[in-house]
Amino acid sequence: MTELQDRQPAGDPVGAIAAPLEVRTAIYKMMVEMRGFEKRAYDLFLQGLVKGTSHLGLGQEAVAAGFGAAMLPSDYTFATYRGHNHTLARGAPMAAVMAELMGRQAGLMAGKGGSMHLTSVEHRMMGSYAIVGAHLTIANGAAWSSKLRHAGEVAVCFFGDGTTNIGAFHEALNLAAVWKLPVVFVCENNRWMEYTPISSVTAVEHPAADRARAYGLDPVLVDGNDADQTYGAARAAIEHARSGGGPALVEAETYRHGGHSRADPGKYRPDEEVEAWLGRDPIPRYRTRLLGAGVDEAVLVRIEEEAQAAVDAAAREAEASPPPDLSLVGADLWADGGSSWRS
Amino acid sequence: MTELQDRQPAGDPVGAIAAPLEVRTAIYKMMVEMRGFEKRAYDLFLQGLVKGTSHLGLGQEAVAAGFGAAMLPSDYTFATYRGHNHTLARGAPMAAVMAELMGRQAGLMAGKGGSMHLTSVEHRMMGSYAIVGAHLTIANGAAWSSKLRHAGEVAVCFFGDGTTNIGAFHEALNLAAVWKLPVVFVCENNRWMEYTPISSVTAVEHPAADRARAYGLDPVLVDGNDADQTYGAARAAIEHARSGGGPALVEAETYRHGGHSRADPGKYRPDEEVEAWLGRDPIPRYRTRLLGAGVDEAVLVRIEEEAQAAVDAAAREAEASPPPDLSLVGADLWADGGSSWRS
Amino acid sequence: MAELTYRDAVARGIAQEMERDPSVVFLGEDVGAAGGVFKATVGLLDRFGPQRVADTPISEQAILGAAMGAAMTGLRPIAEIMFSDFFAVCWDLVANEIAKTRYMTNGQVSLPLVIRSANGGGVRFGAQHSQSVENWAMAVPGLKVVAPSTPRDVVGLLAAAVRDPDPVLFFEQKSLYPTKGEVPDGEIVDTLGTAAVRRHGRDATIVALAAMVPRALDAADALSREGVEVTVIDLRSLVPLDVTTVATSVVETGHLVTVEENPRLCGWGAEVASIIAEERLFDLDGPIVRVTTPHVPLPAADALEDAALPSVARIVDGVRRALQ
Amino acid sequence: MAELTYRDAVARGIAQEMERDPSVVFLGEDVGAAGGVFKATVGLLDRFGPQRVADTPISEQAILGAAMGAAMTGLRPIAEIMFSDFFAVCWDLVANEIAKTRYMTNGQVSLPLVIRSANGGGVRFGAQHSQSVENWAMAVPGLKVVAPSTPRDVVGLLAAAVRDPDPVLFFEQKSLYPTKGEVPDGEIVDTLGTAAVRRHGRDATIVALAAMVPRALDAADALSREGVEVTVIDLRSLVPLDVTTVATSVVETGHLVTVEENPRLCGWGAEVASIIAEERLFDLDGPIVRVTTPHVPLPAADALEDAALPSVARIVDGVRRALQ
Ligand SMILES: Cc1ncc(C[n+]2csc(CCOP(=O)(O)OP(=O)(O)O)c2C)c(N)n1
Ligand SMILES: Cc1ncc(C[n+]2csc(CCOP(=O)(O)OP(=O)(O)O)c2C)c(N)n1
Ligand SMILES: [Mg+2]
Ligand SMILES: [Mg+2]
Repeated sequence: MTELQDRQPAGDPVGAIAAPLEVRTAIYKMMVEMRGFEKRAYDLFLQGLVKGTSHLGLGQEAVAAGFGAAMLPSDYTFATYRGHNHTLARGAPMAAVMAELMGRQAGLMAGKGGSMHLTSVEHRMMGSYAIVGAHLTIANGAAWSSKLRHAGEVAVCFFGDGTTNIGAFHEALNLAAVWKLPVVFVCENNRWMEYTPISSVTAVEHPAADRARAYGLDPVLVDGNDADQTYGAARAAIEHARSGGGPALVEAETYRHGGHSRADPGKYRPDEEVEAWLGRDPIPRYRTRLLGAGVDEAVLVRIEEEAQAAVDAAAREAEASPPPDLSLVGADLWADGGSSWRS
Repeated sequence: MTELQDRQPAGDPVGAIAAPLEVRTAIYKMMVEMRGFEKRAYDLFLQGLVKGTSHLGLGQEAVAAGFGAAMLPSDYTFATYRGHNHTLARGAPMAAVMAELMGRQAGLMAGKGGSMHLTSVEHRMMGSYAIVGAHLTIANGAAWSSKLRHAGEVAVCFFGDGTTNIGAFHEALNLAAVWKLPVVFVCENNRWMEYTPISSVTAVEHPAADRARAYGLDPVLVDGNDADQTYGAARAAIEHARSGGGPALVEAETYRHGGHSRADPGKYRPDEEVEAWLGRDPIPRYRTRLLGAGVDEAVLVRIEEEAQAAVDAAAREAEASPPPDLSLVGADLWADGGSSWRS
Repeated sequence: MAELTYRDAVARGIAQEMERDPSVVFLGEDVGAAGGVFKATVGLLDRFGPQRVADTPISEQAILGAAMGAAMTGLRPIAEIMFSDFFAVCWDLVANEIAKTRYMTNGQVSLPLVIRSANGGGVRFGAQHSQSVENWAMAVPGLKVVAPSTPRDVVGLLAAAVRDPDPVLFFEQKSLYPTKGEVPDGEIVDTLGTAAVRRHGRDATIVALAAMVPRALDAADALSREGVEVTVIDLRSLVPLDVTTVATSVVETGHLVTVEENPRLCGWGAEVASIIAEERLFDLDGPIVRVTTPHVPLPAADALEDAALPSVARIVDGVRRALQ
Repeated sequence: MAELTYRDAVARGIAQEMERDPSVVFLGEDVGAAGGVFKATVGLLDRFGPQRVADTPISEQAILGAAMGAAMTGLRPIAEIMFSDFFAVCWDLVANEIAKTRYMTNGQVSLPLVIRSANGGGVRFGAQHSQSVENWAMAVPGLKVVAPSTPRDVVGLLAAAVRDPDPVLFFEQKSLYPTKGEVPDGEIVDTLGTAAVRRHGRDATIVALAAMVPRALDAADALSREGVEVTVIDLRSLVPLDVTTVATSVVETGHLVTVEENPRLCGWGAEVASIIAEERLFDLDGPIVRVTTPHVPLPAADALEDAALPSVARIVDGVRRALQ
């Protein structure tokens, strides 16, 4: 921890690009909503209403929010199974996301995908991917398409530290660099793969940043629990990509407050490590910072209350939705709406 | 070329470990045999006697020979489809290798594998692999086994520049480093994948060396057309691995004289490039060097004559062998010698 | 004799073999310190130490490459691929390297290794964590393919797989992990390629695998209440395939129904059906019916997943169609 | 009407579609400047430029990821996987991502893309460059699977594949590249999921695919000399599967023989056999016979490879067994 604390900037830190105050309150709002949403999702799991698996990003909100605030509406998001926050960050409706976790008809994908595959093309949330690595290569494809269409869209792709050790990571980074694609790769280094510390299975200390040079890229390492830093890094990387400078690889150091997935209490982690990171929770930290920057506490309280109300409403709406129509089992394998494989 | 010539050491170069003269003549002998063997293989292809595909290492002999000379008999070789030279370097009989190329019963694998899969477990030539990347991970396995068995064996794994862009490369290098495996990865950078220049598809200039740091390894770049340098690098890397220092990644810059595979005239390469590299042919270069070092020319001439005679004999022997017994189609899928899948 | 979960049977089987043979090693993601994401390998690290029980990075190709290279050079590795869906990221090692190497080298290379993986649906994990891919493996020459349905078979078939001189893909059905069964004390070693007749009846033959076995038995109960008595065969192994047991039963009953969790096309049931249609056509008194997951990915929502997987009702219905 | 090789038909088909639709792009290893390792894409780079014809590194996952991401966002990519054996290094993209995404997203994501690949044996390339893996693709829900046997079908089915709104795996049989056939002038667009009856006879039905079609026709000639007249159906597409054409013929002939280049277990012939054994059992007058490559990898030596692949003699023999 000392090492991290050392690197933690004193006072009011800046990323490459300093954020105006209205952006910073918007980021705070996003983080508070994410936190409220995921805490509720966890409660609903305990009540047996969220089925299957789910992977919370509690503690990692500053990454999704900082990048979300820096993206244009036309930019693309690609996320992992730990993608609730990234989905909300693009504006997907909370109720639909909650209903998807609960396997209801009102779900974002009517229950067909589940928590691990949240997708809302309407919001340019191009999917959550549950097999480690693949989506880095897919994000390249969206960036390639943007480039060929001269569309100016940037693809932003989130993944974990553990993902840096799989082959697809390597192939994606190299191709992105060679083709100078407008794609930003964001490694959320939360120090653990599932139950194994990343340091025990990785040849370098910083799984993403220490490998940037292998793709001709500059290493970028930020405090992922500091939304100003993530926002600043996001702005810089996205603008670099949008202006034809090619890909960027950002490593954001962060921590998940809970276990890997819903059933995991995360007990394998040393108490001191957990405690130290809880002390660096991005949300209270940002709250203090905003107060220090002159934001009226009433504004923040209102954000917090509204977020809570929104979560309550979303949960109610999701719970009110029926299970999906069973005809969906055979629907939408093909573009014709069906799944027939024969004459 | 200037760049390479600049890097080419003046006078008698040394690798990390200087080779005694008997080793150097042995290396010369290996190279001359390899060259004679592959030229004959090409003639036999033109005569329609070598079927299927084959990939010659003409021009790249200094890598196979330098490493071959530095390995202990108990060390393991893993090679690619371009593996004739590496197979011969371990002492596999020329006639059996030639017969394998011709699809004969006397072939190293009785014709079941073909040119791309040369294997002689007896000589610790653990296989030639035709799908790019996989064998780097397999070499790790042999090294892991050596480590667990405290056997002191080192696995040496050869591959091309193009291979550095596939996922398996990345996974293999990382695991080897994390587990500190006694494995030496040797990238033969011949500047081309099949018909595409490696520089056009790779994010860094030196596809292997510039990525060593991504695995916590030191970059090693040698002139792969200089057998003293490859031998020296091999000795250093293998001893490092054998003594528990973990893996090494060596990039040897070299060039194939011909096309990618037997039917390819290699015409896509700029004439000047080909000519410049033909001028750096490792065999005449080494011959001159040995003469300069005081080796009697008669010794070298004798090596050359014996090699030619050995090639002639091998070709005759191979040609005399009948096609494989057709019962082999159903043989040796399983350890019981058969291929039955049912009761 | 003790009652054991299918989950605990995995650790027991591995431990039995590691205890017996020091060349058996075990590797995979989160398998050691964490005891596996399904908690099926708890205690092995403590018992056998980090040399023989190795946690790996998320590098499935590197895992299987390590297993293969180690098997070539004197060890007998057991590798875990956490979910069988992830075979897709390392299929080159499985299908192109491990399966083919003995054959290509004219028998020079032996690969005594086992790859365990959690297979199948029923736990609402969605399309990328629920596939039944035993038919992918069956389609590749050079792989033995095993899928136990009971804790006892987990131990016995795992031991047989470890002792087998050829590569074995060992599919554990993840919805079966919490199920319990009697497991005899002491060493258990079974025989690959032998099906088990779980119930005997003269009216029709149901052939099932893994999680479909208990469902087929439930269907048999239901049918029995209607006066239809079926034989239920638990294949246990797809390669080698116990054609004899299936064919013998079909000759007796004249009717065949296969129950597959894999999606329809090119499932193992198609292979079984085609064998019987070639070798026992004139013993059939009715159509061969295949009950499968429809040819779609598995949806995540519980209601949808239940509707997609072969249910007891669909099996009963399949038998009725076969008997018509 | 011009005589064209199967090889040249590939470039013609791609060019036809790239000319028509500017959103069609093409990528793969050595496909541009070199015109492909099989010289099947010569001239496309010159004609359409490096933006639309892209040479890639040896990174099959990155190739298919690029194709998928581009297809999600407005392009219609054609990706080449040089040899179909290499699907094993990118099977995750094919089977887990491309195949499942429309379904998982409840129809939100469209993936109009084509993956072309050189499939099959007969050219002495050995076990890792000769596989017929169309059955791997058929087993995965969400993929359309096409395998033409003639130059005309290459153009027409490739065009249909490019225009199809769903992902299509397009298997070119590498031993057919040098074969020639008449191809009409002008635009050709065929229909996926339609089999072609290549010869008509009343005694038995042979169903074949790709390189097995000309062999089946040779076998039909040989049988005809013995007085046995067979129908030869070229499936052309495995998904969608033209069951109607096959079933109609079987009702007429009463005998079915499938001829598959893939190794035996879980080949497409098993699926076809199982469908007929379920739906047309009582129309069969003899066993369903499958002629396949035995369940082994393909050996490299010419003599061995020829002995392994289904030969005209083995097809003739298969028909005789079906008729017994
Ligand atoms: C190819 C593959 N291997 C293994 C898994 C199982 N798995 C799911 S998440 C995970 C850990 C991922 O770690 P990281 O990339 O750090 O992301 P985090 O979960 O910490 O956000 C693993 C091993 C998987 N989904 N895909
Ligand atoms: C996974 C995979 N992709 C593509 C190929 C086809 N292929 C065979 S050799 C080769 C070029 C390899 O280049 P490099 O690694 O530089 O080795 P070299 O042939 O130059 O020795 C390619 C693309 C393959 N065998 N495997
Ligand atoms: Mg992590
Ligand atoms: Mg090369």
